Amino acid sequence: MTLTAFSPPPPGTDFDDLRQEVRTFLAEELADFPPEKRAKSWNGFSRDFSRKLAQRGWVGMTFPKEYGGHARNALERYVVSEELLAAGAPVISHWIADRQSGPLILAKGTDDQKRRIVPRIAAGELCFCIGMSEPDSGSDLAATRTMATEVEGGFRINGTKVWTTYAHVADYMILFCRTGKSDDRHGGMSQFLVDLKATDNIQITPIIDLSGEHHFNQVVFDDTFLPSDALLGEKGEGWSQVMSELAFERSGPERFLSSFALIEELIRLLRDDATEAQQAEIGRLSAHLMVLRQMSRSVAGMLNEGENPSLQAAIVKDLGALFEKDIPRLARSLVSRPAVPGGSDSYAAVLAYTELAVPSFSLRGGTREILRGIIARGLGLR
Amino acid sequence: MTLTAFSPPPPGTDFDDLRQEVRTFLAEELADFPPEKRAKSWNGFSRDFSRKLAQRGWVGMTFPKEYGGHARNALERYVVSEELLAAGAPVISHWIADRQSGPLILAKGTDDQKRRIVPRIAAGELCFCIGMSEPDSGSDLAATRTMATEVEGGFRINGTKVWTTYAHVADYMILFCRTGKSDDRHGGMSQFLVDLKATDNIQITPIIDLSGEHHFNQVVFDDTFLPSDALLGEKGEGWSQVMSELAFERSGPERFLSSFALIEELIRLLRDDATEAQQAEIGRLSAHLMVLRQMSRSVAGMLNEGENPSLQAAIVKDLGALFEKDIPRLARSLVSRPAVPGGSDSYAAVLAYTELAVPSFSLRGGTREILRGIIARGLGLR
Amino acid sequence: MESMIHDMAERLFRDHVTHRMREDAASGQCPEALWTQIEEAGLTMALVPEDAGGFGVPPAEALGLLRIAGAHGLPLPLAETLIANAVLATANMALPGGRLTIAEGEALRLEQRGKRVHASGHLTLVPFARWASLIVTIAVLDGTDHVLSLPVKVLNVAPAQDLAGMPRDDIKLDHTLAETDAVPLPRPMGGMRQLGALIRSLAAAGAMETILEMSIQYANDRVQFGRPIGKFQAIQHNLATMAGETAASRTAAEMAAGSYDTPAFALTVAAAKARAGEAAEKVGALAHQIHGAIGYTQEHALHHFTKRIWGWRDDFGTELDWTRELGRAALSSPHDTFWHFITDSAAKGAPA
Amino acid sequence: MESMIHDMAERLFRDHVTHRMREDAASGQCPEALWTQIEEAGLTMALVPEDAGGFGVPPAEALGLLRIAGAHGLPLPLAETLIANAVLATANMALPGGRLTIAEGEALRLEQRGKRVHASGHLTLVPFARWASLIVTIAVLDGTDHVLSLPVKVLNVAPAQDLAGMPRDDIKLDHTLAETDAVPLPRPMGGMRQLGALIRSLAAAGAMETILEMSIQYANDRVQFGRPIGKFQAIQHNLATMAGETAASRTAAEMAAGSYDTPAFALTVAAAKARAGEAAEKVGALAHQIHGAIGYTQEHALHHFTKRIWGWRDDFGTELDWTRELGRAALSSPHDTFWHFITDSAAKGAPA
Repeated sequence: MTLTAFSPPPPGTDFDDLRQEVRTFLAEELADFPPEKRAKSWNGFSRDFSRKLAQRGWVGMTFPKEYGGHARNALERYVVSEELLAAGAPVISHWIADRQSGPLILAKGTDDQKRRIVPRIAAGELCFCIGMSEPDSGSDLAATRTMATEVEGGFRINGTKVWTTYAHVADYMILFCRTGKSDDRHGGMSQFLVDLKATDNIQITPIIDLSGEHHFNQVVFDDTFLPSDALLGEKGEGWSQVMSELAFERSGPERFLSSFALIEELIRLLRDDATEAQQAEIGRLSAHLMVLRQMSRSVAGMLNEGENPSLQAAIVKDLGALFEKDIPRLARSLVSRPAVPGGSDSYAAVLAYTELAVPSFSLRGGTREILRGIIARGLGLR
Repeated sequence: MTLTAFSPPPPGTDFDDLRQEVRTFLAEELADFPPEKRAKSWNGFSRDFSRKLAQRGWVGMTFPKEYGGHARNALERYVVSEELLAAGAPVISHWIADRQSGPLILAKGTDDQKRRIVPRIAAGELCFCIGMSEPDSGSDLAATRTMATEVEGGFRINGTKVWTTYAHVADYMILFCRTGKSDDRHGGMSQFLVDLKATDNIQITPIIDLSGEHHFNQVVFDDTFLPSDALLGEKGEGWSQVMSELAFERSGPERFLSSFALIEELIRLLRDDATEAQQAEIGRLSAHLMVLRQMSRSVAGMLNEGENPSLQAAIVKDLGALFEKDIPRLARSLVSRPAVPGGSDSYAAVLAYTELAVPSFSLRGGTREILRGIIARGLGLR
Repeated sequence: MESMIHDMAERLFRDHVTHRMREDAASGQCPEALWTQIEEAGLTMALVPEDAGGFGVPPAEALGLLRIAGAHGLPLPLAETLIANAVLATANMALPGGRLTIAEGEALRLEQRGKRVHASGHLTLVPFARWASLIVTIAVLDGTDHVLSLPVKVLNVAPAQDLAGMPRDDIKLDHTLAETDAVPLPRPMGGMRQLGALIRSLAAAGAMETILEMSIQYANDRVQFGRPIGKFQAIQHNLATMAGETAASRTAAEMAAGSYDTPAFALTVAAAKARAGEAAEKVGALAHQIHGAIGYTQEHALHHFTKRIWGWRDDFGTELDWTRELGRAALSSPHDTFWHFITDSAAKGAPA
Repeated sequence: MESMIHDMAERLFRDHVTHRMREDAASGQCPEALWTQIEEAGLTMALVPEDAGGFGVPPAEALGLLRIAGAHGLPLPLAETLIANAVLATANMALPGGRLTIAEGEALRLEQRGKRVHASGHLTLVPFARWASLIVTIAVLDGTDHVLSLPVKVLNVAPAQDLAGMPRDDIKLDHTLAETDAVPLPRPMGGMRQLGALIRSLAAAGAMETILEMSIQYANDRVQFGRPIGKFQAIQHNLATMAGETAASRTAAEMAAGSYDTPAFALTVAAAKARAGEAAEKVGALAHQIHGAIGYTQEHALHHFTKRIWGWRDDFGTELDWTRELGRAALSSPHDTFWHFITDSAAKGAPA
């Protein structure tokens, strides 16, 4: 059964020097960044931080140099990503663009789109959001109803997107919608590049989440006009474009580091005086983390080699989601200290934040049911 | 939502005197009965013990007096049952007859069957087994193939039963098989009372389980003749008879006490010198056990009142199975002491036995999938 | 259990507790009008003896109100007031009416100063303190449990919130109390930590029943991939798990309520609070998994209910506190076997 | 990883390891003929340097044999012999050939008696001792790791079994060893507990891959309620979980194998053994749940495989032992943050 094997990451891919540079940068930039802000993980927003990071060459790392990128490999990018996440740096302003929208535009965009947009992504200047879910679709993308109708010089969009992360501040949205009726459940879908700052008739309203924060939005398109050159990729090919885009989203370190700030807080409390039972639980956590990280780096290595480790990526994400969701329970089993939202005790504040954030972890990039279905098919269940 | 409510057991149903009598009896009878034998829970076999128990009036407790029973209520029987199980007494020789076959015969049997069989059950003399599963049926009873063909003076049986617990020593089998073809998946089934000691052409071969023991058997009927009066209940009503019989099998204390010998061993090790973490885990275990017991007693009380708590019974069994299956993991998380089958260290021996027994727990009375399906329907999922 | 007061409460909460009210309360607004109705219906007095103004129903029935309040997400200190009145009545102290609350007093230092008692120390995580007129607590003076009645208006209340945004305040105490405000308890009734754990266990059981109901409804209604999601086996399993956890929590809470004021209370309440906390974690997580993003939003009732059951885990002892307590008792019990400890710890039913 | 020796081992085991052989071994019968073939193929020497008779392949590749042996349920001490030879070779001691085994020697007391070393104490849970000619262990004398080579024929072996019925014997030691049988290790290579944990982690990963394969096959073939059980969502979830646990175990074991003889070994092997044990529990339980009663019987290969992965949990340190060790290291690490500890603990790849 080599089906579920993970190739070891290629030797010499630790990039210790790069890692050290990133750490030094983060130590300086985030010196006063408190644990309860680090707890937001990749949901923290700072245009300033993203720009500084880009100045160091750490945004668009794998993009070609002609589009402002740095032509580095996926494993170098991996080192930077995991250091940012582990430190709880506020990265959302460039994260989605860097991870998936940039690569999508590079793969499917027109020359003009690439030249116009990608260098600004690599400069850390553009925040992207993804217009995918709808009120009645959820995980079922085939139920998408938002419709683009072809008109003189472009398209008219009508429909509603929900759970659109950071739409209220983003510069662009990658919109997924119908451009035709099709009997095929997956047919007639397309993607558009929507300039949110320059397009009229888009109404963005906040959705407040469990922690009381505004990350999500509802985005209503009301006869919104998009010019022809907003079409991204082939008309009618949206479904397969999205499927390959989702592959970028899976298995990265963001799939198991979402609760990392709580782990650091927990270890801080236990460091000087842990019982054997506490040591054992921290050891178990360490073992899981060491192995998840190795698996995740392995997938990055396989992707870098041009392989298609989609089963492995789904497995890492499934294991990673279980891991990061379990951290508050683990913390509670070791320390009896109440969660206090926004309080002065940083452990209590981070615990409160993380407990309320946990249900959102599985909203990203496919629910557990869908993931497990992918794994089952990959295993050859007929 | 009163759907999932459990009525508190009626007041005054602790029967402390009865409990004390049973404890005194067990302390004497099982004085030299070692933990590794207690670990077998209700799979321990001793005709002698069953007879002695019957002499005290603790077999067939709820049966009518005219059939050798004691006309006591279900909650009194409950007290005796849980004391036997908690002590790991060897009860299998009368257990199945007492729990389900006796009540079935009383409910569906002819006068002759009742008079002939039930008093001997109440005397602790008869061991019953259940001929239900087949090689190709598993949990899907509708796939039953064993066939009874009506012949002069009776029936000819052909087919194979598997996983028949203690068939090799039992006196009677309650056989479930087809007596007709039917388009209805559930139609054409009947039950028979098979005198294993007096019937020819039945071949019983052992199936050795994970712990290397012989509890299970394969039972082959090869043109086996059964007289007409072996039919139990109505011909063609086997399906509904079995469904009501299974209700007796669910939610009893055997649904969460199967690993109890390991719990006692674990507590013996920890008693004098437990860390806070060990205390907490034992406390958690205690909480679960206290609550399961209350729920199980509640179901007994509801049954005693003539209610039909089938949803509650399925819930107790599901929770109980999770609980008892989890005990070896719990033990390992608290104590680092290797499992040694048959060794002189009773903790190590009981751990080894229980770890190998755990997979069999869910073979009894319906798999988790079936149970959860019952619960889902009970909750009103359409 | 047929109960007139349960029916009355059920009607009152169903008609008056709205999603909007719960949202407003979570941002600091006390629903005064509803409180008046609750008090007029006498619910706050359900646990005091009939001659002190109670209904004369068994404690388990009176306490059952708190499960119903939990099921409706009532954002008011009914549970706290019910307990406060019962404790005051037991100590033959005045029952002032209005919203009261309770606090764990184990860490307070009491000293006799002439005829009066001086109390100092911290009261932490006091629910609804800033909405209450009085904080009732139990603390020890010379080895005897004393009931303290602390008028909020003279205290310095530092506001804080629980996970659900409900008031859970901190108070620094250094006060000499009026003679009538510090009275020895004539008989032990469990510390405020136990009584608080009881009310949270009951409320959590009720809230989980509502969450389960909501989730079943949603699974039947919501269509994905062409059929109601409740048809999917994974969703059915999740709902079955939720049902088991909810049923266990209610059974545990009612077992504790049934042994209120009996020797079995200390252990049954420990089991109830621990079991409710464990269940709350699972039930909340599964409910959100079933609902998907929709349940995550402030507009959805689930948002409020899961945050409340999670917040209650931290009130009056965490699971870790209570399981340790129960485990300590189990491991140090004089019984021959663990089994004897388990049977003995069970509620024996309320005394006649 | 393409590997000639892996292919060779795969063919050898596939052709010769039968269910019957595994059953016989579990009741005490050593498959001598297969052993001869294994030894003739040179597999027992895979981890020794080329000049001592090895293949000259990287350690990770040599150790990969043990995963393959695990995948076939090989009932012979190949893993133990491989390690024993590697340790003897490192200490420049004679490699006697034949079946060898290893034992944890941490608890032994060594003392110098003239030119010879006297060893006393217990060796417990020694795998296959009664089938081996030599037990190799590492113990400390005057602060230095010494390799001991103990001829089984002079020892008193008390036979015992693991969960799967495989030999795992106890030995009481009070012997003065020949001069050539107790030799200082020129460089540390991890105690026998670490090396033993490594081989069990690899074997368990292989066995779990086989269990997963069997379970997928069964789920596709077995029809219930009119369709293959692999169509049921609950079964699919179980298989997905098994795949995750199996993949994690293999990754962990290969990470440890990849850091054999490097400073990262101590922590990676701790992670590998702990992770394998945790996975073994889940994978075995789920495989039995999928197979139903059939997998529970002696006639089914699953019976043998699950018992072996469960038995291995107790060899060379339990999960509790290894997680404690790893946790102690994490909590006492001089790193600024836990994250730095995690990145530093990872295997850096074998040295050039």
